[in-house]
Amino acid sequence: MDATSATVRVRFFARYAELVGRTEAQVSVPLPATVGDVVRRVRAELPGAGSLPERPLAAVNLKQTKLDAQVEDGDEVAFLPPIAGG
Amino acid sequence: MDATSATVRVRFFARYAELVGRTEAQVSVPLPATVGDVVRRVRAELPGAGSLPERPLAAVNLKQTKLDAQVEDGDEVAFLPPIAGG
Amino acid sequence: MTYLTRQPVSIDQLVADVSSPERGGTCVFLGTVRNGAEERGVEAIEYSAYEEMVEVEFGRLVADAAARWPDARIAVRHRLGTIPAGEASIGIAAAAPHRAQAFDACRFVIEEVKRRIPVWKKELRLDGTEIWVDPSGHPTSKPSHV
Amino acid sequence: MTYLTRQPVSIDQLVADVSSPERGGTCVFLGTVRNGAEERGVEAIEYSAYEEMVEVEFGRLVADAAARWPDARIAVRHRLGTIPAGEASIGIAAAAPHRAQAFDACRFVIEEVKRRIPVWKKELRLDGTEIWVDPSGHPTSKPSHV
Repeated sequence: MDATSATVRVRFFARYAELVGRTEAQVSVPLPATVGDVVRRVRAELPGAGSLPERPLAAVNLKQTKLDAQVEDGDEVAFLPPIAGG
Repeated sequence: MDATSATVRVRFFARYAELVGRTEAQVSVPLPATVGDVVRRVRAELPGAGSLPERPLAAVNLKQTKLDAQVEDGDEVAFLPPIAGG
Repeated sequence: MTYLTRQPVSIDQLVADVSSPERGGTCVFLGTVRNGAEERGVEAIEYSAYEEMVEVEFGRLVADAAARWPDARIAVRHRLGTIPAGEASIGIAAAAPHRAQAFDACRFVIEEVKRRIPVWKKELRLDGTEIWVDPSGHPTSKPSHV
Repeated sequence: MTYLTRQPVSIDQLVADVSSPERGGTCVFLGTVRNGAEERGVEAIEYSAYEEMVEVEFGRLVADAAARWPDARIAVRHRLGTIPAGEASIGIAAAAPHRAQAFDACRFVIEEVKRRIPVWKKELRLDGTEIWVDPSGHPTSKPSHV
């Protein structure tokens, strides 16, 4: 990894974790990068991740964000299925 | 008491019971009679009752009623201070 | 069912009275004796009632709520006697399949209680005075002479 | 404070967390696992969460409520794990000087939970199937393959 790329920790929950068959992964993306770039990388790279939505609900560092938000090296990017709490 | 008059049980609560110095009384009114007639009789007859309102909230036989409702012999007529429950 | 008690109001009992697996939302309201900045020294409130009428009027009120929210189940208990500041004078539980019904039915019951259940309260203050509370929530100017 | 638990939700604890003599109205909401006519055989629901995010998001949510109702105090607990039908998955208590604030704050919290707290549920049915619940309240067609 060099200064022009970011390595992010990716997390999957609930049905998405079942689809991908794992709860987390690491991916690298060239900088500057958005959450959407991470999503595309994940869907292309990880087995089973092609069945994830193209525009999932996402959080970066424990906060919901839009897909055009920037990511930095070391960020945690989470793919959130439709929220069903309460 | 004859068939042309009604004897009703009158009940006082909370501040009204304090004003009148009792929690119940009996009064007779000539028939036909309304709750308002009972109120007037009570205010005129019972010591301390003159300080009750002329148009109190009233109930007949456990149900709130207007002052022009009819009363019958044997009814229970209650003088209710402004309700403050809950 | 009796709607009046002289014991502390049990939330657990109220919730148990309305709970069932068909009803996914339960709303509880507790009204407690307040002693805040507005009250200045309320130690307790003495609650009294036209008890026979309270029982039948609560029956009518719960029936009215059942007519508006047929899938809801409602339990309510009003405490009488001397209730110290901070303790509950009334507890209401409404359970329904969906939460909006539970909230609305619970709110309806407390609003109707304030309007039609014949209960009265007298504030017992730290300075020894006793004041009847009028429905606007403010004490009457006339001190009690019990 | 931690907002998550794997134990049954204690209403008494939530109420104790928000009670005070200044706050005369307390509204509690309990969301319970439902098994009614619409559900057809839900034995339990398995709740999972993005736990670290739930904790910070609940903190933000409670702060948002405190900004809107400065005199209210709010407590909330969400249960995770396998919760049998009829038991509570979430409990919220809101106490305030006046009842309207308590009702409104409590309602606000549950509506916001549904919108922004990352929790998911899978129905465990009597027939052995397991179905993820989507936010509209209806199960997805795809059975789980855990």
